Amino acid sequence: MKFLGSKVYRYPVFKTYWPFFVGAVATYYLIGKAQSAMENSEQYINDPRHPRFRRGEKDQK
Amino acid sequence: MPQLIPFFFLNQLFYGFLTLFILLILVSKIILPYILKLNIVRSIIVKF
Amino acid sequence: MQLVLAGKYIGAGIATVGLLGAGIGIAIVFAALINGTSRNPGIKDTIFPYAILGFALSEATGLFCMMNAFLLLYGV
Amino acid sequence: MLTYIRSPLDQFDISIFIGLNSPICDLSALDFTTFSLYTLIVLITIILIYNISLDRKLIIGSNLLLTIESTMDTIINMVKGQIGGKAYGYYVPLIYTLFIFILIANLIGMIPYNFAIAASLIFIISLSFSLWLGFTILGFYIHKFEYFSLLVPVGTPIALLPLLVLIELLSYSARAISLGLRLAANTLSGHLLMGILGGLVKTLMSLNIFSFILGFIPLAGIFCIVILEFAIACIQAYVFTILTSSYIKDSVYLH
Repeated sequence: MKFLGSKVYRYPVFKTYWPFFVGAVATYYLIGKAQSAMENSEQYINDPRHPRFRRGEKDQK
Repeated sequence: MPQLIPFFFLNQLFYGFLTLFILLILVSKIILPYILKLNIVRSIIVKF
Repeated sequence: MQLVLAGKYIGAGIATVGLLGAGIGIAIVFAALINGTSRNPGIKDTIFPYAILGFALSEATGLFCMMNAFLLLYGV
Repeated sequence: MLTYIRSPLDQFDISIFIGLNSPICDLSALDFTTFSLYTLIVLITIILIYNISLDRKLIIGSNLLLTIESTMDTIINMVKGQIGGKAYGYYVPLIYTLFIFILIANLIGMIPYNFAIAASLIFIISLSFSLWLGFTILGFYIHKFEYFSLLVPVGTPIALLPLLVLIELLSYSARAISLGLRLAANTLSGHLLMGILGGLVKTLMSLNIFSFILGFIPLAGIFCIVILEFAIACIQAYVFTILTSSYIKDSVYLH
Protein backbone atom coordinates (compact mmCIF):
# COMPACT_ATOMS: atom_id res chain seq x y z
CA MET A 1 0.00 0.00 0.00
CA LYS A 2 1.17 3.59 -0.43
CA PHE A 3 1.68 4.06 3.32
CA LEU A 4 4.13 1.20 3.45
CA GLY A 5 5.48 1.69 -0.07
CA SER A 6 6.70 5.25 0.19
CA LYS A 7 8.02 7.08 3.21
CA VAL A 8 5.75 9.52 5.03
CA TYR A 9 7.47 12.89 5.33
CA ARG A 10 6.82 15.53 7.99
CA TYR A 11 4.84 18.57 6.89
CA PRO A 12 3.37 21.30 9.17
CA VAL A 13 -0.20 20.82 7.93
CA PHE A 14 -1.90 22.39 10.94
CA LYS A 15 0.61 25.20 11.30
CA THR A 16 0.13 26.39 7.69
CA TYR A 17 -3.58 25.73 7.19
CA TRP A 18 -5.09 26.53 10.59
CA PRO A 19 -7.13 29.51 9.18
CA PHE A 20 -8.78 27.22 6.64
CA PHE A 21 -9.65 24.66 9.32
CA VAL A 22 -11.14 27.45 11.49
CA GLY A 23 -13.15 28.59 8.44
CA ALA A 24 -14.33 25.04 7.82
CA VAL A 25 -15.49 24.58 11.43
CA ALA A 26 -17.26 27.96 11.33
CA THR A 27 -19.11 27.08 8.10
CA TYR A 28 -20.00 23.65 9.48
CA TYR A 29 -21.54 25.32 12.55
CA LEU A 30 -23.41 27.90 10.44
CA ILE A 31 -24.75 25.29 8.01
CA GLY A 32 -25.79 23.16 10.99
CA LYS A 33 -27.88 26.00 12.37
CA ALA A 34 -29.28 26.68 8.89
CA GLN A 35 -30.21 23.01 8.50
CA SER A 36 -32.01 22.78 11.82
CA ALA A 37 -33.83 26.03 11.04
CA MET A 38 -34.98 24.83 7.63
CA GLU A 39 -35.85 21.37 8.91
CA ASN A 40 -38.39 22.72 11.37
CA SER A 41 -39.99 25.02 8.80
CA GLU A 42 -43.52 23.96 7.99
CA GLN A 43 -42.54 22.76 4.53
CA TYR A 44 -40.15 20.05 5.73
CA ILE A 45 -41.47 19.26 9.24
CA ASN A 46 -43.66 16.37 8.09
CA ASP A 47 -41.22 15.08 5.48
CA PRO A 48 -40.66 11.32 6.11
CA ARG A 49 -36.88 11.80 5.78
CA HIS A 50 -36.90 14.03 8.83
CA PRO A 51 -34.44 12.53 11.39
CA ARG A 52 -37.03 12.92 14.18
CA PHE A 53 -39.09 10.04 12.68
CA ARG A 54 -36.04 7.83 12.96
CA ARG A 55 -35.86 8.68 16.62
CA GLY A 56 -39.32 7.28 17.17
CA GLU A 57 -41.58 10.31 17.11
CA LYS A 58 -44.74 9.48 15.24
CA ASP A 59 -46.88 12.63 15.50
CA GLN A 60 -47.40 14.67 12.36
CA LYS A 61 -46.84 18.19 13.60
CA MET B 1 -34.18 21.46 -6.25
CA PRO B 2 -32.95 18.23 -4.61
CA GLN B 3 -29.72 20.04 -3.68
CA LEU B 4 -31.59 22.42 -1.33
CA ILE B 5 -33.28 19.68 0.73
CA PRO B 6 -32.18 20.59 4.27
CA PHE B 7 -31.77 17.06 5.63
CA PHE B 8 -28.50 16.45 3.79
CA PHE B 9 -26.73 19.80 4.38
CA LEU B 10 -24.53 18.62 7.21
CA ASN B 11 -24.09 15.22 5.65
CA GLN B 12 -22.59 16.70 2.47
CA LEU B 13 -20.36 19.04 4.45
CA PHE B 14 -19.13 16.33 6.82
CA TYR B 15 -18.11 13.84 4.15
CA GLY B 16 -16.83 16.56 1.80
CA PHE B 17 -14.55 18.17 4.36
CA LEU B 18 -13.49 14.74 5.64
CA THR B 19 -12.38 13.67 2.14
CA LEU B 20 -10.63 16.99 1.51
CA PHE B 21 -8.81 16.72 4.87
CA ILE B 22 -7.67 13.16 4.15
CA LEU B 23 -6.56 14.24 0.67
CA LEU B 24 -4.69 17.24 2.10
CA ILE B 25 -2.80 14.99 4.52
CA LEU B 26 -2.07 12.48 1.74
CA VAL B 27 -0.86 15.05 -0.76
CA SER B 28 1.22 17.09 1.62
CA LYS B 29 2.88 14.16 3.40
CA ILE B 30 3.21 11.45 0.74
CA ILE B 31 2.64 12.54 -2.85
CA LEU B 32 4.34 15.94 -3.16
CA PRO B 33 7.47 14.89 -1.21
CA TYR B 34 7.79 11.80 -3.43
CA ILE B 35 7.70 13.92 -6.57
CA LEU B 36 10.10 16.43 -4.99
CA LYS B 37 12.53 13.63 -4.15
CA LEU B 38 12.18 12.32 -7.73
CA ASN B 39 13.07 15.74 -9.14
CA ILE B 40 16.06 16.10 -6.80
CA VAL B 41 17.37 12.65 -7.80
CA ARG B 42 16.89 13.47 -11.46
CA SER B 43 18.75 16.76 -11.17
CA ILE B 44 21.64 15.01 -9.40
CA ILE B 45 21.78 12.17 -11.93
CA VAL B 46 21.93 14.62 -14.82
CA LYS B 47 25.16 16.09 -13.41
CA PHE B 48 27.05 12.75 -13.73
CA MET C 1 -52.61 29.16 -8.23
CA GLN C 2 -52.38 29.23 -12.04
CA LEU C 3 -51.21 32.85 -11.92
CA VAL C 4 -48.22 31.85 -9.78
CA LEU C 5 -47.39 29.03 -12.16
CA ALA C 6 -47.66 31.32 -15.18
CA GLY C 7 -45.54 33.95 -13.41
CA LYS C 8 -42.93 31.32 -12.64
CA TYR C 9 -42.63 30.21 -16.24
CA ILE C 10 -42.54 33.80 -17.54
CA GLY C 11 -39.82 34.64 -15.01
CA ALA C 12 -37.79 31.61 -16.00
CA GLY C 13 -38.13 32.54 -19.65
CA ILE C 14 -37.02 36.11 -19.07
CA ALA C 15 -34.14 34.97 -16.87
CA THR C 16 -32.42 33.28 -19.81
CA VAL C 17 -31.90 36.65 -21.51
CA GLY C 18 -28.70 37.02 -19.45
CA LEU C 19 -27.00 34.39 -21.58
CA LEU C 20 -26.82 37.04 -24.31
CA GLY C 21 -24.12 38.78 -22.28
CA ALA C 22 -22.21 35.54 -21.83
CA GLY C 23 -22.26 34.94 -25.58
CA ILE C 24 -20.94 38.41 -26.33
CA GLY C 25 -18.28 38.09 -23.63
CA ILE C 26 -17.01 34.77 -24.95
CA ALA C 27 -16.95 36.14 -28.50
CA ILE C 28 -14.91 39.16 -27.41
CA VAL C 29 -12.45 36.96 -25.49
CA PHE C 30 -11.76 34.65 -28.39
CA ALA C 31 -11.67 37.52 -30.90
CA ALA C 32 -8.94 39.08 -28.80
CA LEU C 33 -7.12 35.74 -28.68
CA ILE C 34 -7.26 35.43 -32.47
CA ASN C 35 -6.07 39.01 -32.93
CA GLY C 36 -3.23 38.44 -30.51
CA THR C 37 -2.07 35.20 -32.12
CA SER C 38 -2.39 36.59 -35.64
CA ARG C 39 -0.30 39.65 -34.75
CA ASN C 40 2.36 37.70 -32.87
CA PRO C 41 2.14 33.88 -33.25
CA GLY C 42 5.00 33.39 -30.80
CA ILE C 43 2.88 34.55 -27.88
CA LYS C 44 0.16 31.95 -28.33
CA ASP C 45 1.32 29.79 -25.44
CA THR C 46 1.26 32.58 -22.89
CA ILE C 47 -2.09 34.14 -23.76
CA PHE C 48 -3.99 30.90 -24.31
CA PRO C 49 -4.43 30.17 -20.56
CA TYR C 50 -5.66 33.71 -20.04
CA ALA C 51 -8.14 33.30 -22.92
CA ILE C 52 -9.42 30.06 -21.34
CA LEU C 53 -9.66 31.81 -17.96
CA GLY C 54 -11.59 34.69 -19.56
CA PHE C 55 -13.87 32.24 -21.35
CA ALA C 56 -14.61 30.35 -18.12
CA LEU C 57 -15.28 33.52 -16.11
CA SER C 58 -17.58 35.09 -18.69
CA GLU C 59 -19.43 31.80 -19.18
CA ALA C 60 -19.79 31.48 -15.41
CA THR C 61 -21.58 34.83 -15.11
CA GLY C 62 -23.92 33.76 -17.89
CA LEU C 63 -24.60 30.49 -16.13
CA PHE C 64 -25.51 32.33 -12.93
CA CYS C 65 -28.66 33.58 -14.67
CA MET C 66 -29.35 30.15 -16.15
CA MET C 67 -29.06 28.94 -12.59
CA ASN C 68 -31.81 31.39 -11.64
CA ALA C 69 -33.95 30.14 -14.50
CA PHE C 70 -33.68 26.54 -13.26
CA LEU C 71 -34.21 27.69 -9.68
CA LEU C 72 -37.42 29.41 -10.75
CA LEU C 73 -38.56 26.44 -12.81
CA TYR C 74 -37.84 23.59 -10.43
CA GLY C 75 -36.85 25.06 -7.12
CA VAL C 76 -39.42 27.60 -6.05
CA MET D 1 -41.55 -0.75 -11.07
CA LEU D 2 -40.47 1.57 -13.90
CA THR D 3 -39.39 4.87 -12.39
CA TYR D 4 -40.20 7.80 -14.66
CA ILE D 5 -37.58 10.55 -14.59
CA ARG D 6 -40.04 13.40 -14.31
CA SER D 7 -37.77 16.38 -13.89
CA PRO D 8 -34.19 16.50 -15.14
CA LEU D 9 -33.18 17.44 -11.61
CA ASP D 10 -33.88 13.92 -10.38
CA GLN D 11 -30.34 12.93 -11.29
CA PHE D 12 -29.11 14.88 -8.24
CA ASP D 13 -31.37 13.13 -5.69
CA ILE D 14 -29.61 11.95 -2.55
CA SER D 15 -30.92 8.72 -0.99
CA ILE D 16 -29.88 7.39 2.39
CA PHE D 17 -28.25 3.93 2.27
CA ILE D 18 -27.35 3.47 5.93
CA GLY D 19 -29.24 5.76 8.30
CA LEU D 20 -27.50 6.05 11.66
CA ASN D 21 -29.76 6.97 14.55
CA SER D 22 -29.02 7.10 18.22
CA PRO D 23 -31.40 8.07 21.01
CA ILE D 24 -28.84 10.40 22.57
CA CYS D 25 -27.90 12.78 19.77
CA ASP D 26 -28.94 13.38 16.20
CA LEU D 27 -26.49 11.44 13.98
CA SER D 28 -28.14 12.33 10.70
CA ALA D 29 -24.94 14.06 9.53
CA LEU D 30 -22.97 10.83 9.53
CA ASP D 31 -25.33 8.49 7.69
CA PHE D 32 -24.12 6.91 4.48
CA THR D 33 -25.79 8.54 1.46
CA THR D 34 -25.08 8.70 -2.27
CA PHE D 35 -22.97 11.81 -1.63
CA SER D 36 -20.71 10.03 0.82
CA LEU D 37 -20.56 7.01 -1.47
CA TYR D 38 -19.28 9.21 -4.29
CA THR D 39 -16.77 11.04 -2.11
CA LEU D 40 -15.53 7.58 -1.12
CA ILE D 41 -15.31 6.61 -4.81
CA VAL D 42 -13.37 9.80 -5.62
CA LEU D 43 -11.01 9.22 -2.69
CA ILE D 44 -10.40 5.60 -3.69
CA THR D 45 -9.74 6.50 -7.34
CA ILE D 46 -7.25 9.19 -6.31
CA ILE D 47 -5.47 6.81 -3.93
CA LEU D 48 -5.40 4.10 -6.60
CA ILE D 49 -4.02 6.48 -9.23
CA TYR D 50 -1.18 7.52 -6.97
CA ASN D 51 -0.67 4.05 -5.61
CA ILE D 52 -0.18 2.59 -9.08
CA SER D 53 2.04 5.35 -10.37
CA LEU D 54 4.21 6.14 -7.37
CA ASP D 55 5.17 2.63 -6.39
CA ARG D 56 7.47 1.86 -9.27
CA LYS D 57 11.00 2.39 -7.95
CA LEU D 58 12.22 3.61 -11.38
CA ILE D 59 13.27 7.22 -11.61
CA ILE D 60 11.65 7.78 -14.97
CA GLY D 61 8.38 6.16 -13.94
CA SER D 62 5.49 5.02 -16.11
CA ASN D 63 3.32 7.10 -18.44
CA LEU D 64 0.78 7.51 -15.63
CA LEU D 65 3.48 9.18 -13.55
CA LEU D 66 4.15 11.42 -16.56
CA THR D 67 0.55 12.68 -16.52
CA ILE D 68 0.61 13.23 -12.77
CA GLU D 69 3.90 15.08 -12.97
CA SER D 70 2.63 17.25 -15.82
CA THR D 71 -0.53 18.21 -13.89
CA MET D 72 1.61 18.85 -10.82
CA ASP D 73 4.05 21.00 -12.78
CA THR D 74 1.21 23.08 -14.25
CA ILE D 75 -0.28 23.62 -10.79
CA ILE D 76 3.07 24.42 -9.18
CA ASN D 77 4.04 26.83 -11.98
CA MET D 78 0.60 28.43 -11.80
CA VAL D 79 0.88 28.90 -8.04
CA LYS D 80 4.45 30.22 -8.45
CA GLY D 81 3.19 32.64 -11.08
CA GLN D 82 0.24 33.72 -8.96
CA ILE D 83 1.60 33.87 -5.42
CA GLY D 84 5.28 34.27 -6.30
CA GLY D 85 7.58 35.33 -3.47
CA LYS D 86 9.07 32.90 -0.96
CA ALA D 87 5.93 31.55 0.73
CA TYR D 88 4.16 30.08 -2.32
CA GLY D 89 5.35 26.58 -1.46
CA TYR D 90 3.20 26.52 1.70
CA TYR D 91 -0.04 26.68 -0.28
CA VAL D 92 0.80 24.26 -3.11
CA PRO D 93 -0.61 21.18 -1.25
CA LEU D 94 -3.92 22.90 -0.47
CA ILE D 95 -4.37 24.13 -4.04
CA TYR D 96 -3.26 20.80 -5.51
CA THR D 97 -5.78 18.86 -3.39
CA LEU D 98 -8.57 21.25 -4.46
CA PHE D 99 -7.58 20.80 -8.12
CA ILE D 100 -7.28 17.02 -8.06
CA PHE D 101 -10.47 16.56 -5.98
CA ILE D 102 -12.63 18.77 -8.23
CA LEU D 103 -11.12 17.34 -11.43
CA ILE D 104 -11.66 13.68 -10.46
CA ALA D 105 -15.12 14.48 -8.99
CA ASN D 106 -16.15 16.25 -12.23
CA LEU D 107 -14.81 13.49 -14.47
CA ILE D 108 -16.52 10.77 -12.41
CA GLY D 109 -19.74 12.81 -12.45
CA MET D 110 -19.52 12.93 -16.24
CA ILE D 111 -20.02 9.15 -16.51
CA PRO D 112 -23.74 8.61 -17.37
CA TYR D 113 -26.04 7.91 -14.43
CA ASN D 114 -23.41 8.98 -11.89
CA PHE D 115 -23.88 11.55 -9.17
CA ALA D 116 -21.87 14.75 -9.74
CA ILE D 117 -20.36 15.89 -6.47
CA ALA D 118 -19.62 19.40 -7.75
CA ALA D 119 -23.29 19.88 -8.63
CA SER D 120 -24.30 19.86 -4.95
CA LEU D 121 -24.64 23.61 -4.40
CA ILE D 122 -24.50 23.53 -0.62
CA PHE D 123 -21.20 21.68 -0.34
CA ILE D 124 -19.39 23.70 -3.03
CA ILE D 125 -20.58 27.11 -1.81
CA SER D 126 -19.78 26.25 1.81
CA LEU D 127 -16.35 25.01 0.66
CA SER D 128 -15.69 28.35 -1.07
CA PHE D 129 -17.12 30.20 1.98
CA SER D 130 -14.75 28.34 4.30
CA LEU D 131 -11.83 29.08 1.94
CA TRP D 132 -12.86 32.74 1.96
CA LEU D 133 -13.02 32.77 5.78
CA GLY D 134 -9.67 30.99 5.76
CA PHE D 135 -7.74 33.49 3.73
CA THR D 136 -9.47 36.41 5.47
CA ILE D 137 -8.32 35.09 8.86
CA LEU D 138 -4.90 34.45 7.31
CA GLY D 139 -4.74 38.04 6.08
CA PHE D 140 -5.75 39.43 9.46
CA TYR D 141 -3.24 37.16 11.18
CA ILE D 142 -0.36 38.30 8.97
CA HIS D 143 -1.13 42.02 8.52
CA LYS D 144 -3.07 42.91 11.66
CA PHE D 145 -4.98 46.12 10.77
CA GLU D 146 -3.02 46.82 7.61
CA TYR D 147 -5.19 44.19 5.92
CA PHE D 148 -7.91 46.78 5.29
CA SER D 149 -5.52 48.50 2.90
CA LEU D 150 -6.54 45.70 0.55
CA LEU D 151 -9.86 47.50 0.12
CA VAL D 152 -8.12 50.69 -1.04
CA PRO D 153 -6.81 50.47 -4.61
CA VAL D 154 -3.42 52.05 -5.21
CA GLY D 155 -3.42 55.79 -5.78
CA THR D 156 -7.06 56.71 -5.18
CA PRO D 157 -7.86 60.34 -4.38
CA ILE D 158 -9.00 60.92 -0.78
CA ALA D 159 -12.35 62.33 -1.86
CA LEU D 160 -13.26 59.10 -3.62
CA LEU D 161 -12.22 56.92 -0.68
CA PRO D 162 -15.53 56.10 1.11
CA LEU D 163 -17.29 55.15 -2.10
CA LEU D 164 -14.42 53.02 -3.38
CA VAL D 165 -13.95 51.21 -0.06
CA LEU D 166 -17.63 50.21 -0.10
CA ILE D 167 -17.36 48.89 -3.63
CA GLU D 168 -14.15 47.01 -2.85
CA LEU D 169 -15.73 45.59 0.34
CA LEU D 170 -18.68 44.38 -1.72
CA SER D 171 -16.45 42.77 -4.34
CA TYR D 172 -14.24 41.23 -1.64
CA SER D 173 -17.16 39.67 0.19
CA ALA D 174 -18.74 38.56 -3.11
CA ARG D 175 -15.73 36.29 -3.59
CA ALA D 176 -17.10 33.91 -0.97
CA ILE D 177 -20.19 33.07 -2.99
CA SER D 178 -19.05 33.63 -6.57
CA LEU D 179 -16.04 31.30 -6.30
CA GLY D 180 -18.23 28.35 -5.35
CA LEU D 181 -21.34 29.27 -7.29
CA ARG D 182 -19.28 29.48 -10.50
CA LEU D 183 -18.20 25.82 -10.28
CA ALA D 184 -21.55 24.57 -8.97
CA ALA D 185 -23.62 26.46 -11.55
CA ASN D 186 -21.42 25.29 -14.42
CA THR D 187 -21.57 21.63 -13.42
CA LEU D 188 -25.27 21.73 -12.58
CA SER D 189 -26.39 23.44 -15.79
CA GLY D 190 -24.06 21.26 -17.85
CA HIS D 191 -25.59 18.08 -16.49
CA LEU D 192 -29.11 19.50 -16.79
CA LEU D 193 -28.47 20.46 -20.40
CA MET D 194 -27.26 16.98 -21.26
CA GLY D 195 -30.16 15.41 -19.37
CA ILE D 196 -32.82 17.47 -21.12
CA LEU D 197 -31.34 17.13 -24.63
CA GLY D 198 -30.83 13.41 -24.14
CA GLY D 199 -34.45 13.01 -23.18
CA LEU D 200 -35.59 14.99 -26.21
CA VAL D 201 -33.56 12.96 -28.69
CA LYS D 202 -34.68 9.71 -27.06
CA THR D 203 -38.33 10.57 -27.61
CA LEU D 204 -37.59 11.84 -31.13
CA MET D 205 -35.72 8.72 -32.16
CA SER D 206 -38.26 6.31 -30.66
CA LEU D 207 -41.15 7.66 -32.83
CA ASN D 208 -40.68 5.74 -36.08
CA ILE D 209 -37.95 4.51 -38.43
CA PHE D 210 -37.57 7.81 -40.32
CA SER D 211 -37.26 9.93 -37.20
CA PHE D 212 -34.79 7.33 -35.96
CA ILE D 213 -32.57 7.97 -38.99
CA LEU D 214 -33.15 11.71 -38.83
CA GLY D 215 -32.37 11.64 -35.11
CA PHE D 216 -28.67 11.08 -35.71
CA ILE D 217 -28.17 14.76 -36.63
CA PRO D 218 -29.21 16.14 -33.21
CA LEU D 219 -27.35 13.22 -31.68
CA ALA D 220 -24.13 14.52 -33.24
CA GLY D 221 -24.93 17.91 -31.73
CA ILE D 222 -25.34 16.35 -28.30
CA PHE D 223 -22.04 14.52 -28.80
CA CYS D 224 -20.30 17.88 -29.29
CA ILE D 225 -22.06 19.21 -26.16
CA VAL D 226 -20.74 16.25 -24.17
CA ILE D 227 -17.22 16.99 -25.43
CA LEU D 228 -17.76 20.62 -24.37
CA GLU D 229 -18.89 19.42 -20.93
CA PHE D 230 -15.69 17.39 -20.52
CA ALA D 231 -13.67 20.50 -21.37
CA ILE D 232 -15.76 22.60 -18.97
CA ALA D 233 -15.24 20.02 -16.20
CA CYS D 234 -11.46 20.40 -16.49
CA ILE D 235 -11.52 24.18 -17.10
CA GLN D 236 -13.73 24.86 -14.07
CA ALA D 237 -11.40 22.85 -11.84
CA TYR D 238 -8.46 24.92 -13.13
CA VAL D 239 -10.38 28.20 -12.78
CA PHE D 240 -11.37 27.36 -9.19
CA THR D 241 -7.75 26.73 -8.23
CA ILE D 242 -6.26 29.70 -10.10
CA LEU D 243 -8.78 32.04 -8.46
CA THR D 244 -8.18 30.56 -5.01
CA SER D 245 -4.43 31.02 -5.42
CA SER D 246 -4.88 34.62 -6.61
CA TYR D 247 -7.13 35.34 -3.62
CA ILE D 248 -4.50 33.83 -1.31
CA LYS D 249 -1.93 36.06 -3.00
CA ASP D 250 -4.13 39.07 -2.18
CA SER D 251 -4.25 38.05 1.47
CA VAL D 252 -0.56 37.17 1.81
CA TYR D 253 0.99 40.00 -0.25
CA LEU D 254 -1.43 42.90 0.04
CA HIS D 255 -1.12 44.58 -3.35
